[in-house]
Amino acid sequence: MLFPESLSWRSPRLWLASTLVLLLLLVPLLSQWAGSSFYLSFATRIVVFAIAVSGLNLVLGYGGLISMGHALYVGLGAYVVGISAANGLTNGWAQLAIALAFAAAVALVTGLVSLRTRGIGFIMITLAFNQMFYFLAVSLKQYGGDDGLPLNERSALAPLPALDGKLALYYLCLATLLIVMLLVWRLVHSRFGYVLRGFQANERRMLAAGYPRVRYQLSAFVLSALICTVAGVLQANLTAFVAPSYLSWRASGELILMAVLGGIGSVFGPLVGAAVLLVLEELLSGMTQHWMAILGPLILLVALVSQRGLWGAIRRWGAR
Amino acid sequence: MVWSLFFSQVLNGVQLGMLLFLLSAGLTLVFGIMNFINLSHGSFYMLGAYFAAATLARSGSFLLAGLVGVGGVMGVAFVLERLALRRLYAKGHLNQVLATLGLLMFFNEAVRMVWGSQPVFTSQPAWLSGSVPLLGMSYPSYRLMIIVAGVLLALGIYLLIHKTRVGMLVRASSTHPDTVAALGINARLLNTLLFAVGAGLAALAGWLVGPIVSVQSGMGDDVLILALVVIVIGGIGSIRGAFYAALLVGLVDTMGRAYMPQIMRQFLERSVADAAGPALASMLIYLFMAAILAVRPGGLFPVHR
Amino acid sequence: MMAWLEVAGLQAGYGGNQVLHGIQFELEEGRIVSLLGRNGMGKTTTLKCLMGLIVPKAGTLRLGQRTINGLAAHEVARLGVGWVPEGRQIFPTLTVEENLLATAADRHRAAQPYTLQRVYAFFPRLQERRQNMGNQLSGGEQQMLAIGRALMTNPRLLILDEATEGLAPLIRQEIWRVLGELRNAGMAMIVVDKDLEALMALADRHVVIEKGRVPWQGDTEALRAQRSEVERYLGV
Amino acid sequence: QTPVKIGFMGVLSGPQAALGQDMLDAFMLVVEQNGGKLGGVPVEVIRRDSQLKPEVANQIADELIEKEKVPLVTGMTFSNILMAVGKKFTNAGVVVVGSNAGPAPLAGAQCSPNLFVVSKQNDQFAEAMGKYATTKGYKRIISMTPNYQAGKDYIVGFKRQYKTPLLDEMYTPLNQLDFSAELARIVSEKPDAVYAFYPGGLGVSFVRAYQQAGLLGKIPLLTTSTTDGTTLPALKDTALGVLLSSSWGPDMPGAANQKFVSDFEGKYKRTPSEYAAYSYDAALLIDSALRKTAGSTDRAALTAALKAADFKSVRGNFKFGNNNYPIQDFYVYEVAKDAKGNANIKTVSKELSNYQDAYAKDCPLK
Amino acid sequence: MGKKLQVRQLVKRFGGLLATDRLDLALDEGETHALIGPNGAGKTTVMGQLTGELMPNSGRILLDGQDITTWSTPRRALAGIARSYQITQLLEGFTVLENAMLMVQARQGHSFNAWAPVRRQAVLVEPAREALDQVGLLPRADEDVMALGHGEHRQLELAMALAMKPQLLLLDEPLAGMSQAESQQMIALLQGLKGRYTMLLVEHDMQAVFSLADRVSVLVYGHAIACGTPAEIQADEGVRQAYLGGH
Ligand SMILES: Nc1ncnc2c1ncn2[C@@H]1O[C@H](COP(=O)(O)OP(=O)(O)OP(=O)(O)O)[C@@H](O)[C@H]1O
Ligand SMILES: Nc1ncnc2c1ncn2[C@@H]1O[C@H](COP(=O)(O)OP(=O)(O)OP(=O)(O)O)[C@@H](O)[C@H]1O
Ligand SMILES: [Mg+2]
Ligand SMILES: [Mg+2]
Repeated sequence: MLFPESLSWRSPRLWLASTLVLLLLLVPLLSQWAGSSFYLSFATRIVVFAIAVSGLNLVLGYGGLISMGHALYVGLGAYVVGISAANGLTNGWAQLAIALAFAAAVALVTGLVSLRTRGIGFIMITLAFNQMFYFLAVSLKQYGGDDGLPLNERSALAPLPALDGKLALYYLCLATLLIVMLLVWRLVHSRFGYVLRGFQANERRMLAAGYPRVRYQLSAFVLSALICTVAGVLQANLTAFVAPSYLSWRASGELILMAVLGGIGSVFGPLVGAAVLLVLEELLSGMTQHWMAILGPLILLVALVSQRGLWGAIRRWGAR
Repeated sequence: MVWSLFFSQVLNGVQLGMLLFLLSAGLTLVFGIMNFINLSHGSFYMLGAYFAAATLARSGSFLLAGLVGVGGVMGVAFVLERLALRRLYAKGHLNQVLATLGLLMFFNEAVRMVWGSQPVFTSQPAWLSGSVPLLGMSYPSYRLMIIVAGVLLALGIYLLIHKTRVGMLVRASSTHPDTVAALGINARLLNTLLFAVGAGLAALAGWLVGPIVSVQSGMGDDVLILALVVIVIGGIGSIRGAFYAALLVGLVDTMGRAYMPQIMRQFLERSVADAAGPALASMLIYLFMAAILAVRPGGLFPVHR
Repeated sequence: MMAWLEVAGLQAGYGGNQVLHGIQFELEEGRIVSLLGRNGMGKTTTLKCLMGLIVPKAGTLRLGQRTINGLAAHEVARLGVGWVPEGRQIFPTLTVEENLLATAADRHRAAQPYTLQRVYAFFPRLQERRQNMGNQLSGGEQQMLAIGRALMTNPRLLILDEATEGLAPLIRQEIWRVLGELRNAGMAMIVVDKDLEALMALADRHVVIEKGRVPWQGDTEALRAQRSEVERYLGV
Repeated sequence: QTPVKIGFMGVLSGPQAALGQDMLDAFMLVVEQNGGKLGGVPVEVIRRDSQLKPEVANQIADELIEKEKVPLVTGMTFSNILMAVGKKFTNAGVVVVGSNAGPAPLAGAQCSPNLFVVSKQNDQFAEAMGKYATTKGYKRIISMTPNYQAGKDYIVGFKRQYKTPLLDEMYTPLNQLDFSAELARIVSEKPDAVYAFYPGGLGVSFVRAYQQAGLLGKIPLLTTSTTDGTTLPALKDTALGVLLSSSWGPDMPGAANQKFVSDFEGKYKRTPSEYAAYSYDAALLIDSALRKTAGSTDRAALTAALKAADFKSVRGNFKFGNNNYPIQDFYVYEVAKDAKGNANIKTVSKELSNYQDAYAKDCPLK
Repeated sequence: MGKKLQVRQLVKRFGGLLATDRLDLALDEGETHALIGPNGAGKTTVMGQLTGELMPNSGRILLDGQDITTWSTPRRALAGIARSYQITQLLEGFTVLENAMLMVQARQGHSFNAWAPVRRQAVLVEPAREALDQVGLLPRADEDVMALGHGEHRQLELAMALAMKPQLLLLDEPLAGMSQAESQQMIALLQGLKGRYTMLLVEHDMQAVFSLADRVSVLVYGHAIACGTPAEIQADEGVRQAYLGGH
């Protein structure tokens, strides 16, 4: 049983998962105790990435659709915030609405075209759309072009407290992440989720069973794009800055890296992946300038020994 | 006058196409035929260029540089495949992406540790540094050599894959490695060798292209994307497809860059055209790919599996 | 005298799940043995062990003078073992002709080696479709191709795992006839099939496999005599 | 005495790492020569790799401000990085001593008393080259730059001193492998000169393509930040004859510069680039300031001491303008063989003296 | 009694090969119709056209008198056409039960209880278990589908088609790969299904064909050369020569 719907109490994954969530809830305290708000912003960054990766995981892990274009939606969310702030619109709800509407439209169109292809074709066509928007962002000269666009004011999400406060921003991101994880969890164990995974397993059989492929996969694609867009909106508020590099292909690759490292097709995998990669990057780059020479082989090792990323390894260890 | 410019642009497009083919040939083999996503292809290209540059600096011989570059990289690939990568064939594409991404990071950094962050020196050999007269223009001989090398390589690989036993076996073991083994063929060794050959082709490209680009850490990353674009347009696993796709992309890209700004200035105000033209030129090959895939999801020459 | 092929005390499984609990049988050179049993009893698993596709947990596998436990599949094949796998396993990206040629070999200098012509003579249908890709063949055509492909390796021992699955009656008769010819030419075989009549006509020995064990084995005489007992194992 | 923490943020990985590495090496040269001290007080240099990603730089800025609590940062290599974090630092009261990028907004209306740029304002190299082209009387010039902000800025700068309309402006995609399409057009247009800006690895490919097309020596190639200390080792003789503008060259007179060049070459076995020179100057500047404040990092005292610029710049003539960007001289150089027979840059002419950037007047600072 | 399925002048070409040649076929409601013929005669190709996986070059297909020639595969499935595959098509990574459940679910539409966890939905689990029970796979319901042997895969293949509660059941060699014991069970099972479903059966096991089928059509090179009761077909000299051989 690869997708048990209820966790047994003896499962180490359950304990790990609850510890992880508890830890996240306590980050502000820990950060204060360590005497630096840096850890808080760092944790915020992890959480924001985890949201984006959760979104990607929906199509990647459950749908089997390797999208190399999800940074596009993160960037889109961020740019909507940046551009609207530059034009004096700082109402966060309005920004969110615009971002979601815009992202839904883009995802619908690009998804429809992309879903005509399979496998590597899909990877590349999503990459292509990603690149088009990247070059579009680079050519937005009035919004900083290649140099990026600093955010003069963060989004105002009344009645929530101002996001300039690190604590408020952190808990907003964390709440979003938890909601997203819950959503994904419910979704993959629902009928919709089963169908999505069914298409990954054997498309021909699913068609013959009566499931229209594009309808299901496109819904998942759009939904996952929207989750990434939300992550983008938060990202812009976190860094108070948007730049084309948010939607470069490397950013998309990084999302995939996090997803696979953490373990695709699991609700907690994205969080684990984002946290492990960012923490490793932080630790190693503080230790030596040649940190990539250490991180690279570590990643290789994970790929070699694990079947479904780090979280998957824990799962198997727990199943024994 | 106008026509000779046009013709030289066509030649430039062909040259870029052959350059792209050199870069993607190895990838088509490993990715298209072995069905192994190798993101460290760009690293082998980079290593080939570095090995060749280092040999050139010591010995001054361009050919020896190529020998060491290609041979050295094949050795590295051979060992890597034996020690690690072969375990990934059965693990699916995502694990392959993860592993080879890790390798890519490692090689980029390792190269920097050994040779430093600055680009390193390479040059074309003296006997290829002149120009040859060609239909009333003069064309750099080195670039002409690249065109010739690309065509020869295409022919060679095509024959290898489609006309030899080895090629059949390689294709067969990409789908049913166990059955191939049970019929008496050492499929593992075959895969190892093929992987090494793929890496060697990347190194060959690194050696040949080194003197016209900048040999530095990370030089393979963008090249990898270009190579992927080419083989996807051509149809994964099709050598013929990769060849035509490389030519097409080379021509589309070159012609776009050569004529798009002027054409756009006919319609648009100059400042707008100057802003939009290059942005569109950057997007052009991606637009091209998206358009082709939208119409022909399997690429130009789809290979049935 | 030692038998040519010996399987003794064979134990094997998949992951933690043991499937074989001690299989044993022997085969003389040029003779034919059939493996009988219901679905999922371990026939294919036995053959995969023999072929080196699965590493057995325990037991002896010997072919001629060589112990073949732990040999890789291609090494076993090179000793002269031909393989017609369950489910055909045709190479989809090769044409019919390439499927036949890719692994063709004559490692033991057969007196009358199999060539394209001879295989096409057995299966004219394959000749008609020779330029088609493997995955464009009908199920039965694929089965013919799998047999032809194994013959092209000119084996001394041919392993046929449900080689008549999905074949039309006429062709099936043809296959049994061909196998009879091969036997007369001195080829040893291990055959898995559900057609008991045909097997009795072809094979010298019969081995019943049930839940990974061998509750009964004997020659065709014995099988005739004890048919009802054997059929009980086969659940007929 | 607890050491003064200095944050060094530079691009230390990826294709542009050569620049960051030169800056870091030169900075550390000064620190090490002074026995781990600047201005007589021990310093701890916290080096961070911005990876040329603004969001990573942002993260590092958080870390330097909140965790490390540094009073001063330097480096910053590229404009987009400085733009992304400059404000963050200055708002948090951290003094910034930028040692390469000099973006226009921070020189003009958005200038800050806490932000110093030791190198130059981005447009100025181009202005020097524009001046040179005017002096030479070229009439037909084609420009070639990558299609991004800096590329466009360098054209604007060039035009500030070169008033003849350009024959054509060509913008190439950033990740371009091959320049033959553009060069073919240049061949057919036969301009008086070509003006180009291709930093880092792009410069290597571009100069090679220009040379291989047989244009070098036929049509003068005027460049900025294209053939410099980071690319010359890769280009060597291929680049002979290329013209470039800068405010520093290894052959500049003055004891300070000679000491810098020989020390750098001695320690790192390579010729320093202008990036190294600016970073070296930044270290000397910080050294002078900390000496003045006797190790205090009180912001008012520190910024006043920095603004005084009381140090011997390797560039000789150096002072800060009202916007905390330098006022200095600009030269045109040519790539030529030096005494040891290596390709190196050689001063051709001084084009602009005591030159201040065009944005200083928008800066409210005095 | 109405015609469940009608095929009129169906033609399908693969390049130069005429795989289906002006085929006419009619199945009565509740009829079990066998389609036999030599290997490569085009039986599987016909099935593919009935489910919509292959598009015919010309001709029509009618289900309950309604023209479905241009319908998509899912749409046909929802209209009641279910198929078992000659080369097994299973959902890897799922359990045996889940394989069957997904087949049940399609027919119920996704609006129904869209959010609730699937495994707790008796409306899905019960029919799936029932289908598994019919083929005798119930004891292995919770195993990963890849842990089953070849013969069991073939059984599951049928269970999945049954789980779709179809009106027209297309069975492509359901007995292939089954041992004698399983074959007999399967034949008994199909006997039990007779009359409840309209079935098109492709099979090379003549014993099964003649005991199950109401009528038999013989396909040779894509064209139906004979159609009749089992007895008529057995007696037909042309069929003997082309297909049956000396039985
Ligand atoms: N790849 C596998 N992984 C796990 N278990 C397997 C695998 N293949 C087979 N099994 C199990 O091993 C048992 C024996 O399988 P095997 O294929 O040897 O049977 P068989 O006698 O050949 O039957 P059949 O007539 O169905 O081919 C089966 O019960 C099956 O569940
Ligand atoms: N995609 C395809 N391209 C080309 N030819 C094909 C394709 N699919 C099937 N064929 C050919 O069409 C013919 C009919 O195939 P089909 O699978 O329908 O036969 P069948 O009657 O089911 O045979 P069997 O009893 O062996 O399963 C075969 O000769 C086959 O080679
Ligand atoms: Mg079997
Ligand atoms: Mg068939």
